Amino acid sequence: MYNKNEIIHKGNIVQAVVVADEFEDKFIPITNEVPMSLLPLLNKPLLDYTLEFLYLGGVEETFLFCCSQVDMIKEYIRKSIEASAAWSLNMKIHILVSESCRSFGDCLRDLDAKGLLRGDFILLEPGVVSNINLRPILKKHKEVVKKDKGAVITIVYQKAGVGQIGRSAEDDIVVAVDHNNRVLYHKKTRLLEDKRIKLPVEIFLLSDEVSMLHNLKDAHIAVCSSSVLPIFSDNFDFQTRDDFIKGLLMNEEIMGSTIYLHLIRGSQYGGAVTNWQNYQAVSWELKDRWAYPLVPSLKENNLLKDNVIGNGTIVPHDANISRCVIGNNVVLGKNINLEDSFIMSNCKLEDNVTINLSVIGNSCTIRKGSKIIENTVLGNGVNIDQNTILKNQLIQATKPDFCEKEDILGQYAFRLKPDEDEDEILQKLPRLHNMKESIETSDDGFSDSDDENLSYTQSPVLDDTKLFFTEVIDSLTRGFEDDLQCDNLILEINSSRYAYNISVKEVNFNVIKAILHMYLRQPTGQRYFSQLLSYFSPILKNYIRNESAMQDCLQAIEDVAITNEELKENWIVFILNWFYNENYLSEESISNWGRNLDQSAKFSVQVKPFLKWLEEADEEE
Amino acid sequence: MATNIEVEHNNEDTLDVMQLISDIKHSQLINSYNTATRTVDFLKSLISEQEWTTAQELMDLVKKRMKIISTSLPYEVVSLNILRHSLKLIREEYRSILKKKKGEDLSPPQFVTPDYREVLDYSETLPDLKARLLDQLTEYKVEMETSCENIANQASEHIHTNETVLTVGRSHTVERFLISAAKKTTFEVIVAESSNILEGHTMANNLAEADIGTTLIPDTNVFALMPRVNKVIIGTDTVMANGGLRAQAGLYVVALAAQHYSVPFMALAHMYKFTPVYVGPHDKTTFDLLGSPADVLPYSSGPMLNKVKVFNPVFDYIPPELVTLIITQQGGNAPSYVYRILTELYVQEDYDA
Amino acid sequence: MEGEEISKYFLKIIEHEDVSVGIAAIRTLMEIINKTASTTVQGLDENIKDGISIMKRSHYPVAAIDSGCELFVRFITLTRLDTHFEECKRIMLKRGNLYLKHHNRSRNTIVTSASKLIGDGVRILTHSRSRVVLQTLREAAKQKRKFEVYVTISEPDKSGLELCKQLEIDGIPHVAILDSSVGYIMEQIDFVMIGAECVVESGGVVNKIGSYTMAVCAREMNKPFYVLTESFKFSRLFPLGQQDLPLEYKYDNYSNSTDFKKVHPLVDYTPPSFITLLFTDIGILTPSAVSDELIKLYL
Amino acid sequence: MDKKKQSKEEKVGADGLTKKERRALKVQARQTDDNKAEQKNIRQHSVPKNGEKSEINQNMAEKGSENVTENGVIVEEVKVPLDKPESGLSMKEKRKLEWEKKLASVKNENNIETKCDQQLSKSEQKAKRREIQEAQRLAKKNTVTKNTEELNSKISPENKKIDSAATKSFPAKHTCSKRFDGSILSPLQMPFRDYKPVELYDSVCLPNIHPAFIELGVQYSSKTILGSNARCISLLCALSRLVKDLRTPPEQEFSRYLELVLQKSTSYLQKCRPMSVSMTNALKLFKSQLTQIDSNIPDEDIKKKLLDFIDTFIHDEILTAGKAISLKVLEKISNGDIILIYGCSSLIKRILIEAFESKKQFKVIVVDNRPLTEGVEMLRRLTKAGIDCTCVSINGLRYVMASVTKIVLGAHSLLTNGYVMSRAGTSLIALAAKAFNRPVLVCCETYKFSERVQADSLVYNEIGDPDILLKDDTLNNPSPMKSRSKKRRRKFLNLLYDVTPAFLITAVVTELAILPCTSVPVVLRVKPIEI
Repeated sequence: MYNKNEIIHKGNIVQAVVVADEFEDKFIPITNEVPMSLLPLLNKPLLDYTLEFLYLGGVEETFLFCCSQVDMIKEYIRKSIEASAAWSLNMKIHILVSESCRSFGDCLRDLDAKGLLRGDFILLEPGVVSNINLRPILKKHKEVVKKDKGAVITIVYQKAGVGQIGRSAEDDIVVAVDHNNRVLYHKKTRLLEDKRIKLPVEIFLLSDEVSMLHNLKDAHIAVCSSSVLPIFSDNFDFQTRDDFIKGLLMNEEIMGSTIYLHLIRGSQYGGAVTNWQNYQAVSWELKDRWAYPLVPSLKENNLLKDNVIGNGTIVPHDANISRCVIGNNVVLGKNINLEDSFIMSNCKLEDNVTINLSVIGNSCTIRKGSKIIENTVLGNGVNIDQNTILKNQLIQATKPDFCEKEDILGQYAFRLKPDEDEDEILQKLPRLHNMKESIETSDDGFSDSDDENLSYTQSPVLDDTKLFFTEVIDSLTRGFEDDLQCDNLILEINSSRYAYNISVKEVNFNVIKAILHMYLRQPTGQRYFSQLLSYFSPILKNYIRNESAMQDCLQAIEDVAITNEELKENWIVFILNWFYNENYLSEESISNWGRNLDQSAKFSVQVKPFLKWLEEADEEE
Repeated sequence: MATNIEVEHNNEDTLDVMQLISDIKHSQLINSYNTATRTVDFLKSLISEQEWTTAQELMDLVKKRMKIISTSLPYEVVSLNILRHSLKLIREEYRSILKKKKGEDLSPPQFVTPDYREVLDYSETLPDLKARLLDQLTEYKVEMETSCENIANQASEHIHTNETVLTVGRSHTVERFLISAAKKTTFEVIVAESSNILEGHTMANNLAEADIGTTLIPDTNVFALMPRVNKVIIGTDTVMANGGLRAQAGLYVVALAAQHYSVPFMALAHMYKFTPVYVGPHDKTTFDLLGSPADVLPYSSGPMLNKVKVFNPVFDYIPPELVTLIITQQGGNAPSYVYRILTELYVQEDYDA
Repeated sequence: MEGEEISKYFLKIIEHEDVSVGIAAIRTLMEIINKTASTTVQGLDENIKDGISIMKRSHYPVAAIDSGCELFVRFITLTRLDTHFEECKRIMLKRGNLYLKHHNRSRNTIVTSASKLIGDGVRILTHSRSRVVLQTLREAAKQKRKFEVYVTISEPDKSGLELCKQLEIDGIPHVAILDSSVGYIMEQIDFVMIGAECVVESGGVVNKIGSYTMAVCAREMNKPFYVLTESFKFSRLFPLGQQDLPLEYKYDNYSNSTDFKKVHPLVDYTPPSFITLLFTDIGILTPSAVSDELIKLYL
Repeated sequence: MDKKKQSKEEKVGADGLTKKERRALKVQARQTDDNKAEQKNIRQHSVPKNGEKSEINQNMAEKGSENVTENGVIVEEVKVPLDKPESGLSMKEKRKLEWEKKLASVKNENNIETKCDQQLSKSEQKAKRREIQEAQRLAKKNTVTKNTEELNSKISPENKKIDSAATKSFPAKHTCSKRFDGSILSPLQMPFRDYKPVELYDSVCLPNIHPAFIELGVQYSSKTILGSNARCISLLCALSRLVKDLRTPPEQEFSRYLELVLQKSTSYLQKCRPMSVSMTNALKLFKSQLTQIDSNIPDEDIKKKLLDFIDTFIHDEILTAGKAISLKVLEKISNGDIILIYGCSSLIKRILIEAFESKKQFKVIVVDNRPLTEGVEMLRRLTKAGIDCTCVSINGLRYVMASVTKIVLGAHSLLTNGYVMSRAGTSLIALAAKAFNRPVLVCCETYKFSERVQADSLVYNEIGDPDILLKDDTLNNPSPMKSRSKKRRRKFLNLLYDVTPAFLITAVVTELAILPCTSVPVVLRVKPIEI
């Protein structure tokens, strides 16, 4: 048909490179058993969508680059070719393997070494689901190259409103382009300290028209000239595509290569599964047919319901399921309660199971009355005993290398304790959207997906201290996450303090409170907390100077302890103890605080032993 | 090391149809005519290359492929119809050959003699069947090529000077129809831009290029302008056995408006669009193919997308009572006559094949 | 074979087996042919004619008997064979059996094609009691479809209630409604599905009184109106209106009553324009297709 | 949105169509209550808006070379009111604002550079809306007239800028109206008023038209204010402003003079965009009121009379009427209903939201309409209120109609022969509803009833800007219709209204009663528009 002819007179064939692995373990523990590219998306492997898209997009040759669990991928490809899946007919597929690669960049370097690509090619990051017609973009790229010899890459973006689930906080981005869409400035706003960007003047001097784009969503698709690979090989510090872009923009004159932007329009859709959040988003968008004609193999009437139920799964009448995707042949017991969750194939849920905002891997078994909530992820084949309650945890079936006693939940259930450096990532891991919430919250287009933002976009005008408090919390969290110098934080806090003209006492009070709150937001164990405190110690030092300050501090603790039940007895004691040991708090301050504590308060009972211990300590001396 | 997976598609025999399917899928944007020609080619290759000795075997081969197509492309009609037609061709050829051989008449039986149905088991091996079928198909293809002309040539019978014709969206047949009419008479065309806006604009543009006075209107204006319209002429996706149409979404209301002002509502259709399927509007599965919501609500609409369900149906069902005329290469017919045409095109028992 | 016997035999079949009147009549005719005393073809014809008239006098819808027999006779005597009588009779019986065999199957073909209509959650309105409709409903129920049936009681003989009984047995949700409430119910239903006593050349149908009313309502509300009927019910009648229907169709043993104003008619005529589709064993037909088939049959 | 503003909005009640226009409405609303400070701050928002419009126009006229700097200017302008009281605004909010303003201005450039007309991009609209909210919040705080004064001074030059810009952009605008120089009328003889946005700019410099009206004119012709209720209210607000500021010249009678001015102003508005029935009716009443007042009482009293006449009109005829109607419809909405609505009508929105708040369980299907895509705005508002919505284009009607239980439509006006004049496409909805025999309710305040009689949609109608048809941000590729060649044979037509025959409509809901369309004349007799 005419596509064919086009190819013929276009001479060279259209090639694409798919990197099948993301290297950040965003999908553990499930990705410990299956490669990320075989993650089931609406009961069909992710890779299948990607290939189908490439095929419909007009690609004739695809290089599939995998680094882990290669055999499974190979097996899968072989199978689907045997079943002569649509894409397998007109599109050649080569699987490139190299276990050595540790990053996106490595893959490309490796690719460069192999030298398989001739001319321009399409570069996909893992997990792309789209229905874009690639040919026009390729054509455009070629034309651009004709005009601008330096042009090496055209990145594809789609317009998307802020707060849309399809657009995760991750690719929140600001781009500046000139009148022929050449990228002049490119920054992910998520990484910014306070929501302020500094634009280099050059970009305005550079060209007469500059337009800034913010409402963008990364399609994770790019059209590259052949010169991209060499650049990667020359710069070993380029690990991701963003590094690449940043690098090119920063020392453009050195490399002399330029980046261009392509906005897809109309009914074209570019999505990518990069973390659980977009996993969820993409699932729903697929179901709602944004990627038409790339649609899940579902019966039409499924569209009307807000769940996707796989074949061979029977939903009992008393089951209460909302906004879930359930795989094939899942066995559901009596009055089950599922919300915003993903249950993959061949699972078995017994009676009275509650699952909420979580992902359950293939063929798991969950026994009676268990509760699995808040971003718990179960690997394949996990086996959960009766009445267990899991909250924000990663469980896998096989025993991890290092594993403490309390992490063993059963024969086929081990809590996954990520080692320290990963800890960071896990804390930042975007969560599944609670659709129900987002339905109730009347957002005026401002509420972002992540919850902190929600809290202050909804709240009406707060009084200054409150504002100041949120202010502080933000600064601290941000500081902690991208660990900044504490001195800077102190500066910031002070600045906002003056902005709200807050008294010293209040400042002390709020700072301590803020720190405690930060801990409360992610109650993930003593280790995290002490880590938190030790990190902030300079700040503490700065604020808890004198007797009165100590009183403020104690007030804060008291306040928090009263308002928050989560703060279990051992914690309050732990806190006091810690403050005492690090001698931010003197004995007498604590003790006379303890004295004029109203004994009725719940926690006062808890602190009693500690106070006693202090008294004794005195007497001994 | 690049490991190329060199697997043989194990189901070799049905590979050809897979190819056909993927082509149809791949080229959604191309009109039904291409699909038709492509199918005929496919059929030819099937007859000439596949292994078969008796007509029965051949028919089984075809039927098998029809099954595959109808399962993997539930909304595809054209290729299925052509295959269905081919079944009839095979039967006829077989009969006529036998007739020559034995000289006895095996005319298609009447329904009152039900059990004489399928007296022929098509099991005899007839050497010259293949050749004759191929001829038949080439003939058929030629006819198909000319059919577009034939339809276009009837234009002058239907459009008169200074009339105003309303059409919706883009249909190649309609386009050629109007342009050929413009050769003889002068008239005005109103183009409603239709659900697929771009197509509507292209249509309007092409007509204007062909020097026909063209006015582009949004779909919402159809009712307002209908009293000034003399005829509604549209293309259709399928002609149902009861004379109803499965056509581009939005045509239903247009048809209603036309009926309200009793403006003739004409559909242009090639023979291969006649489908022996009877489904009422309450039959969900055949009609409710949904397209991308982007045509209704842009993706950039922001957070409200999280809550709103958007439906963008591709097809409308137009009941026969709203259709005045169905124009094929063989001339105009009333919807009530469709079943006759069907009996000419296909054999009863292949209807639900 | 005597008149008494005949009617007895006829009634026996109807009362003891669940077959439509038409089939019963045809079988009776077969019996007659079988047991005929006469030795000439003409004689046999005589017997058959008598037989038909006898059956017509029974209290069963004449229309059905008429059309059934007519076709049957037409069929078995397709080509007069001028061999001697016994031979001829044998062939007739053979064809007769063929015919019966086919028409016993015919209902199934209708059922399979019609049951496709009944999707999940549809509401169906039907009138009086028709075996084909009942079987179609059963079929759909067997395929685990969830649907609901509204049945008119259909005076005078309350045949609707019988249907309800059978639906009860099959556990198909159903509601019996007054004949007069058709207009009221029409708003809620998805389509109408009725049987027919005979299908006339215009493509319209003659059926239990009340069908016409139903059709008119359906048209007003743009609801599809489907008729399920076997092909042996096609008859060469072209009624121009209700008045034009043959009296014997309309009135039970009409001959002994004189003033018809007072008597309630048993059947009415539904013109083709009100019918969406006819589901028959020879395929799904638009009303206009019917006359076409009839032409094929008689000319 | 905080309580305070909510109530404000309620006070305005029927806020019209697009977001931009809602802003405009708020503006007007403020103007009604004579809080000086607030008046000022309104001017402030209207400024950046017009300001940036001027930008775009200028840009059409000249090269986009100096946008960047210009934007800089604008952003400054916008910031002025916000930075004023240090105490009032929190650091954070300010930061946020600045950020958004940056974006806004940036977007702005983008718009200019991609030549897309006044259509503001989502994010910018958000930014702007936010801005206003902030500004108003703050306005509540600073009752200090001093700084408002100086703000005022800041603004005056800005106003000049608009005018100059407006006049400058004259040529740019002109091209669009060229497209159909009446040629469309030839084949289908249709006596349409031609669509000429041009005139508006000529008249900007007219001396004796009150700025409120000029502003209004711009907002009308740019469809910033859309929907008959909204247009009517905004007109009345402008009127009240006019009445307030009017100074009778010596030896001139106030009412006479006012009439004179009114004459000019209205004719100007008429030029910007043909008046809606609601507006004309309102004006009629106002004028008759004017004549009734005896001219001997001092001007102040007359003013007072007129002002509270306007207020009562808004209150009784529009807001209370709306209330009454929504109550009536509420009875008709039963649990489990699926209600289909079309486009965006302030009244319908109000009805649905009130029904929702009174705990009725129902779903809403919004039918969107190209090219105005008001449906999108309606969706935004309903979803925000938490109502379960579905959206289809008018082409998808058949697909949903089967499941719909009721159709509720707004109206532009009700004609004496019982026909309903409403947004183009309404009649198609009614038609489909008839085919599926679903009940159709048309909601319309009696002040929109019209003396006119009209049997088809063509004898009297209004042509919208044909260029919106080419607005191709929803298309995969730019429309071929943009190409230059064969212009002669290619025309566009975009009627704004159509007339729905009475028999397609089950009932009309008015504040008086639910009645069949045919009894419109009765209502007119009971309650004549002219007094």
